[in-house]
Amino acid sequence: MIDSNTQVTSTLLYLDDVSVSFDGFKAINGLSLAIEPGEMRAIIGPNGAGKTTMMDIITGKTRPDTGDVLFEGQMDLTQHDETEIAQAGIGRKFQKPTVFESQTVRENLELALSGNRGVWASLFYRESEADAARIEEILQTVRLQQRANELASDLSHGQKQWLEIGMLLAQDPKLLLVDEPVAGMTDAETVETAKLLREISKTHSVIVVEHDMGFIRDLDVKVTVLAEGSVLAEGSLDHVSAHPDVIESYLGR
Amino acid sequence: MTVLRALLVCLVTLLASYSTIPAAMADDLKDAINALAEGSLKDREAKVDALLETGDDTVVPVLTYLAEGDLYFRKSDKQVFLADKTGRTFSLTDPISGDVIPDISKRDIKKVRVNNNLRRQIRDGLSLFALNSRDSAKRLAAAETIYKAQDASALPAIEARLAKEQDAQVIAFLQEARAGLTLTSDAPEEAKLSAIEILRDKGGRQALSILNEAAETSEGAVKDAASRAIVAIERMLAIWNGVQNIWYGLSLGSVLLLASIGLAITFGVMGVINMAHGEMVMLGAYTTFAVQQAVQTAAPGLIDYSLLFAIPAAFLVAGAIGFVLERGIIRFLYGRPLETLLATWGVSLILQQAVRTIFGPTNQEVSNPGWMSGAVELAGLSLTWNRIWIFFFALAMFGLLFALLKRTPMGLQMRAVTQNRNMASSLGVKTPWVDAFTFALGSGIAGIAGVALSQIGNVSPNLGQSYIIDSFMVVVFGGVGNLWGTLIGALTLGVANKFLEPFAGAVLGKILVLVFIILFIQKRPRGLFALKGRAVE
Amino acid sequence: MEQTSPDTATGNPVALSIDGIDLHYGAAQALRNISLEVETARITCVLGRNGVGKTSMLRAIVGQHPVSKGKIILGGHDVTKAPPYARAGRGIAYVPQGREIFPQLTVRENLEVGYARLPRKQRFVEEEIFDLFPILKDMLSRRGGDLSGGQQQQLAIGRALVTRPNILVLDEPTEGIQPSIIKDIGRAITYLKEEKGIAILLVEQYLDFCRELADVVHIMDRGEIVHSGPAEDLDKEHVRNHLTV
Amino acid sequence: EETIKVGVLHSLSGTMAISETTLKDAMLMLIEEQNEKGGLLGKKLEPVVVDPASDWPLFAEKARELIDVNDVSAVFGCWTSVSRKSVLPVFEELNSILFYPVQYEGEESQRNVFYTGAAPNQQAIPAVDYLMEQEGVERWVLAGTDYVYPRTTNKILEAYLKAKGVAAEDIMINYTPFGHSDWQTIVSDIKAFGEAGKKTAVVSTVNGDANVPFYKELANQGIKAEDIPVVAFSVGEEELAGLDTEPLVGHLAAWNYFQSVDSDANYEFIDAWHAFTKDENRVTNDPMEAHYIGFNMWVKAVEKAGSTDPDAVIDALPGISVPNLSGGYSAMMPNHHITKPVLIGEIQDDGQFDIVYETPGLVPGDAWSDYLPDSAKLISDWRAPLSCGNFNTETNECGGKGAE
Amino acid sequence: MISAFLFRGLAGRIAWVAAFIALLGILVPLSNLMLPSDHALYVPDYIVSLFGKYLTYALLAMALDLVWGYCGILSLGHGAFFALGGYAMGMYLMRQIGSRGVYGDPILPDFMVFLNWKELPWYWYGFDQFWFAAIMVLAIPGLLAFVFGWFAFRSRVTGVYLSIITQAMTYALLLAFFRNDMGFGGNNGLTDFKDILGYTLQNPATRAGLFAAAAFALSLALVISSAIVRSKFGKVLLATRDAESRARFLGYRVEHVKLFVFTLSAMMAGIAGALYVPLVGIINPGEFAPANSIEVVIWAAVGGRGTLIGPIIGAITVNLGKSWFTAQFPEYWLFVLGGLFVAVTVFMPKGMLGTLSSFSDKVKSLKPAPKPSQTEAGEMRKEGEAS
Ligand SMILES: Nc1ncnc2c1ncn2[C@@H]1O[C@H](COP(=O)(O)OP(=O)(O)OP(=O)(O)O)[C@@H](O)[C@H]1O
Ligand SMILES: Nc1ncnc2c1ncn2[C@@H]1O[C@H](COP(=O)(O)OP(=O)(O)OP(=O)(O)O)[C@@H](O)[C@H]1O
Ligand SMILES: [Mg+2]
Ligand SMILES: [Mg+2]
Repeated sequence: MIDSNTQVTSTLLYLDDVSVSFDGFKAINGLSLAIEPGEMRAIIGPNGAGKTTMMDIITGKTRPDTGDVLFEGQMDLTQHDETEIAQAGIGRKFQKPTVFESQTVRENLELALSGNRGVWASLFYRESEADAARIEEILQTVRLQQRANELASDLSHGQKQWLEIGMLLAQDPKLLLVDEPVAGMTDAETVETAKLLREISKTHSVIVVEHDMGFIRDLDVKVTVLAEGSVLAEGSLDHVSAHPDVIESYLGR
Repeated sequence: MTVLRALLVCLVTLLASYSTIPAAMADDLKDAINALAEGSLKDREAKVDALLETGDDTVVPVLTYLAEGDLYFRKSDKQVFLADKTGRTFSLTDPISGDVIPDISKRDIKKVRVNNNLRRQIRDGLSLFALNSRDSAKRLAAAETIYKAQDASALPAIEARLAKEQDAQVIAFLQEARAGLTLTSDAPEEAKLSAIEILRDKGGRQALSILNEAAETSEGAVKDAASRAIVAIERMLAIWNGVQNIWYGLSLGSVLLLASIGLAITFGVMGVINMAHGEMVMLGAYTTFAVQQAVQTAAPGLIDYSLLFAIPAAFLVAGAIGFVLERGIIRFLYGRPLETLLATWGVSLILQQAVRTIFGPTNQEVSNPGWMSGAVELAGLSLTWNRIWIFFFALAMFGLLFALLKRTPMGLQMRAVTQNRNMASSLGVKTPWVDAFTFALGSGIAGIAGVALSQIGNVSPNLGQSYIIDSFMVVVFGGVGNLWGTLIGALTLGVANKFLEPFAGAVLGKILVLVFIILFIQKRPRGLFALKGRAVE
Repeated sequence: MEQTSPDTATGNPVALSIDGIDLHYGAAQALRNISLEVETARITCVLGRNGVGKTSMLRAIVGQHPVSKGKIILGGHDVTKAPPYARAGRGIAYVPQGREIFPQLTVRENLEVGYARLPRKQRFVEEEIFDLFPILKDMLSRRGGDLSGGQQQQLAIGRALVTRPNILVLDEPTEGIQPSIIKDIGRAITYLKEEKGIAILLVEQYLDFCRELADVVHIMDRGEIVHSGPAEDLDKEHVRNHLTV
Repeated sequence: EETIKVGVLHSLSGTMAISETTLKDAMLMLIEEQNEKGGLLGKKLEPVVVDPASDWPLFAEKARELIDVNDVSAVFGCWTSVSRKSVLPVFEELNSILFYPVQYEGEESQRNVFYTGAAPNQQAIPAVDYLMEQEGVERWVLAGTDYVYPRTTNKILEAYLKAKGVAAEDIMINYTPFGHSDWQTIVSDIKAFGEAGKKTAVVSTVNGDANVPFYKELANQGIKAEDIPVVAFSVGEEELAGLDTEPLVGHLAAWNYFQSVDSDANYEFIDAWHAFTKDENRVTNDPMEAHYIGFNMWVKAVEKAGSTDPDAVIDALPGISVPNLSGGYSAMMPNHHITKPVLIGEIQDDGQFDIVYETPGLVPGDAWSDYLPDSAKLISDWRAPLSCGNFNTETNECGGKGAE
Repeated sequence: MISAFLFRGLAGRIAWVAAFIALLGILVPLSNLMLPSDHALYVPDYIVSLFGKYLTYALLAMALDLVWGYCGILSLGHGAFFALGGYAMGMYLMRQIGSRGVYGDPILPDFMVFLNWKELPWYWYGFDQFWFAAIMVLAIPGLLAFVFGWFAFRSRVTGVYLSIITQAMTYALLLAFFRNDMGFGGNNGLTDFKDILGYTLQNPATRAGLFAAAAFALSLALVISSAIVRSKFGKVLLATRDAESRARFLGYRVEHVKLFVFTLSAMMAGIAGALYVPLVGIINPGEFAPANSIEVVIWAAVGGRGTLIGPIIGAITVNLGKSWFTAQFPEYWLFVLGGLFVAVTVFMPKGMLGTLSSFSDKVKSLKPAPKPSQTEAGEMRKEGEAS
């Protein structure tokens, strides 16, 4: 294998000609994409373009039929399972908020908090002050301090979204995959979230999927437009929004 | 059976009224018949032989009654009669004169004892009588018996009959019977060689054993020919054996299918871990029993069709109980599927004990109707009627259910309700009604399965317990929520079981099937017909 | 359609009115004394931050959660205690938050579940629905659970329309939907209101969408309605304050 | 008023309820009759019924409860071997008395237990002799449920048949799991085995629930008693009640009692039974007779000892002789087994058996089989001074075969 | 570290229950052996062995709760681990009989002599030593659970599929142990034990000792289990139960988590079985019957799933009821027991314990006592919710 010190490329995540089909329907079709370390990338595209499926592939949930997915230039993600990929430093927020419903908000964050995931380590884990402080900080960020000790199942839809974002923060991964973070948030919150993500992207790589153009504008990063499983256009938001195909199939008139 | 006996009695009466038997002979016969009343079972064999040797048709009813255990003698004078039970008393028919004496109490008469040896002797002996019957079906049966008996003393009768027989089938049987006898006699070589040929074409185990004996005892050409014929027959037998095994497997599979098909609804579709499923099957079986009793008293003539009444009755009984169960208990448990296990387990205990209290703890008798008894011989196969019916019945039930679930609005609503009760309700589906109907349907179907299963097994309070584990196995193995899976799963497990059984034995075979299920689930963690994709998460 | 309620100021009959309802989750109170009226051929919009009780109110209206106090009148009938299917029978259709499609049913079957209360003659999917969401037509035999998030949302709306409602209750219908279709949905809602005279109750976070469509807006905060008025009110500072963090 | 309590330890629920419930009823009837006769030692008898629910450890618990808590003087109960094995230590520890009414595999003799059912030599061997001599059987299928009783019986029979000159290839042994319900393959194997030209018979030690499907399959595949007779050791009137016997006429069973036995004692017993159960159709069977004998023996022994003290009664029992239902007397022997006639019956279409053979005299039950090498040298005699259940006649020591 | 870990298990009411059980383990035997039989506090022999049995059942139910209540693995085969532990102990007890068996063979158990075995099979070696048997009591169920779980969890078999293959496992073992050829005594199993560690089993004192052992084992297992579910690992367990794949995306090795509790739970079940056998005096394949395993699930459900203490209460209540009903209403007890199960499900959705605590919560909330702090409220709610 390749020595871990020698990086093949500097690219953090590299999808190369990836395809996947479900019962003959090509959901991802020869998709190639490269994310640099410290980069934040926005991905937009019509419903069913394959954005979520792409995340499924990166996180090991779906195996592509063809193509490679390289992480940090050397780890072939298609050969690893979800756990290994998560441990390698890829975190994800799901489109439909998924949290541990029978545990409290704080416990959800505690579970997500980075650290040794082994059986023995978690058996003998004692919460350090740093960890407690970190959780407190995240609670603050996602504005759930008031509800820290309530069961996650009692949260409203939007609050669950926030909790999931919080968990992602707690996990502190190298690469964050964020699927529709502002769905169900008020405009004001959307602005906040954009700020938050920009802050995070200073130290992390981020891929954001959204349909909210205002939000994408606020992010102010390179945008990739997916359609029918492959890249339709790439560039600044203004650039892609002017693209006739993008207007036709996505933005509408 | 009863028809036959009525005929026999007529025959006796006819014979008596237009009797052409000389008086002296009649007396001899009378003595010979009355002699049956005395002596041990062993002595009786000689007496039966003597009767058979008379060649007189009068002995036919006597011996038939004897074989069936209906020949009695009067205690007072040791006179032998044909006895027919009429209610609590007997009516006696004099075998010679045909006079009928009604209303005789059991106390005054005693049965002429009979055992298997005598029965066999009578059957073989009477077959020679039947060989001259006018009914070709009877001749055919007789010829078959003669072939099986392989009794050298029958040879003259066979020859005699062959000389005048017209029916091709009967001729074939008789020739085969003769061939067997020729082979073991000291007939010339050509005769033996042609006999071997006949037997080889006949095939079957008995031919094989005759040929085996011939191959051992003879030499030269006959031995060679016999050995070759043996190889040929054995090859055929092996092939038929394989086919037979597949059939056994399918038939076992159809039983599994029947047992699990109701569960495929209550558990597969509704998600209720229904431990009382077996008891629904049991209720169906008991309904069959009750219907049979009712028909027996109300319309004995229809007894052969009581199963047809039992099917709707079982559906209604089990369905009604399922309905009550759903309305009374299960409906409080939606969203807590695991708890249904506890409640239905409790229900199953209650139902078992209820049936035990009402019907008693012992097995109840459910008899096979005529059209479900016996077997058909098809080339090298022997297919029993009850299994054939059950097989097609199971398929028919499956088909109906499949159509109901997939092709009707009700089926759609059933599936929608179990996937998202609240949302279905908000779309206007009357969820309580659909829930109750679905559970009642699953229970009713289980009840119908009980009708069929009562034909092959016990009808006891424990009946349900013996099917419940297999049912869950089948449904899960096939893939929960997939009817096709249940079908294919049941048949696969049936066939697998039957292929393992011959060389592993029944016990080890069953263990291997279980191990196979465990390993298979590793390969397909969601069953044979797994639902794939995002939809399952 | 029965319309026995008195007409309102705007002249349209009231299709739905809720009167002083409270709603509890266990011991926690989610709604406090909410009253609201939804008029025929009007779009009533409800806004509010996360967790203020918008969804809870809708669940109370469609009958998925019992109220602890107050009354719900639907087309002149008191349905406070009625089960959801009975309310659906009175012409209310619900597009829930989180889509709630039937994952194992195909798209076609998902739509057909909506036939439950329709007379036999009306049991077909109107072409308009496919015009609005062409993707549904392409995917009729795909399982609902396999659809993408946005496709599921479209299916949920389509399914509600199949029932031919006279009151349509939508909980954040634009969530996860691509911009072009959001525009289409907006147009469709206007069409339903204007051409079919359907009463529409819309919960939204997407302010622009709301402002464009709504006739009336209500703003909720902490389980209460804190402001009601015409859509133009949304431009007022103090109203917007309820929506910021 | 002081009573003498009698424990009834039979499963009333679970798999064994099918067989054991009847025995509970029979015991209640016997006790009631005894009370009508004035009770015992001037006291009334009081039955204490418990339900061990076909659960073997529960048998032990219930036995302890009967003896320890309810203070019963004797217990009548158990059906399966394992239930008996489960309660044995309890009876030994608490020194009480158990009457065990079912035919079993033998190889046991315990001071506190009285075996009123048949030992293998009182059932299996005479049955095989009958088939060999009367029906000229030369080929044998030994079919059984896979547990100790069939295994032992078949072991004994195999040794016995081989000693009689039957070749190994003429013996087919087949075991099936408990409650086996699909008999297609096995019945067709039997059929094939029987078509090889020699007269064939099936010796069935198939147990319990599995019998009904077995016989139904036999009937449907057309196996007639005239061709291949099946002789069973666990099928009695009770089991036949669940079957349509029309196609099964002529198949056999070996027991020590049949309901069709022609004796006054039997007629009386049957009448009493019908009156007690208020059901004309209830049948009687062999284990019921065993309880009948055992109960009367116990009554006599208590009267003889003048007390219900277990030690006294245990010592009084051997030698006691009471009428059995087939017109003779059965005696309790020092090895705690009893003497019985052996009857062979053919199934009739009315669900009864027609007795076709009866041993000339009474057969004493043999605790240790003569056909098993390690048991042949053991005898049992609980009388003083021997007082031993496994006395080795070679070493003249109590305690089995001892170290070799 | 270990002691700190165990200490955590002693929090809250668990500490009281564990202490109570341990105390019973001391007091009951003392009362049985020291007090005269007419003393008001005397515990009769019969009760000692009966409750000893219940305690082993309670341990089994609690072990099941650890995997079912906390990790969502509905094992319908836990009876198998119990029985295997029982067989390991049974084999030891069998070897202890020595030449006191009916045939007097010093090596071979009776049933082997009986079926003409000439030699002790290899897998019986070592069982004449208590330490070896004791290791096997843990090792055999543990190993089976480990191997079984290794494959099943790695293949991501979950839900009913897992339940059914555990059932298939115990069913297959049932059939296998029924076979006389297996060398475990077939249907009759292992019986006729004489003594354990030199103490005769027919002596009440020995049984009192066994009672104490069962009580201590249960109490210790309770503390260990409680420590586990209160650790962060316990939260991972719940996470696995509620959203297995989400836990994976957080980087948890879900299959290891499951494997660990499954194996641990199987070992506890094995210990329960090992204590059970000398108390009841027999082990036979019936213990492998699928219905037995289902019953264990029922005990846990009756008492309250996901509470550790609930299953203990459930196991004891149901079995006490069973013992009592079978003697009081031998003909109707199934109605009563069945009715009880139905009633518990319908009227006590959280099991007996859950209902008890929510009732006591209500009582508490009536009092104007100071409100419990946020954390405690959350804690309690969580426990209730988990069932
Ligand atoms: N298991 C599956 N079986 C069949 N089709 C599938 C499956 N999974 C995804 N698809 C299809 O693949 C396409 C891509 O879906 P995906 O969820 O990736 O879209 P998306 O870009 O995330 O859309 P949205 O913006 O609506 O979330 C969709 O058309 C969807 O219906
Ligand atoms: N099932 C539940 N159990 C307990 N509390 C709940 C439940 N559902 C919602 N809540 C609480 O009730 C309050 C109102 O929730 P609701 O879902 O109505 O909010 P919402 O206004 O729809 O928010 P969002 O914009 O996030 O969807 C919230 O504080 C939430 O935490
Ligand atoms: Mg998506
Ligand atoms: Mg909401």
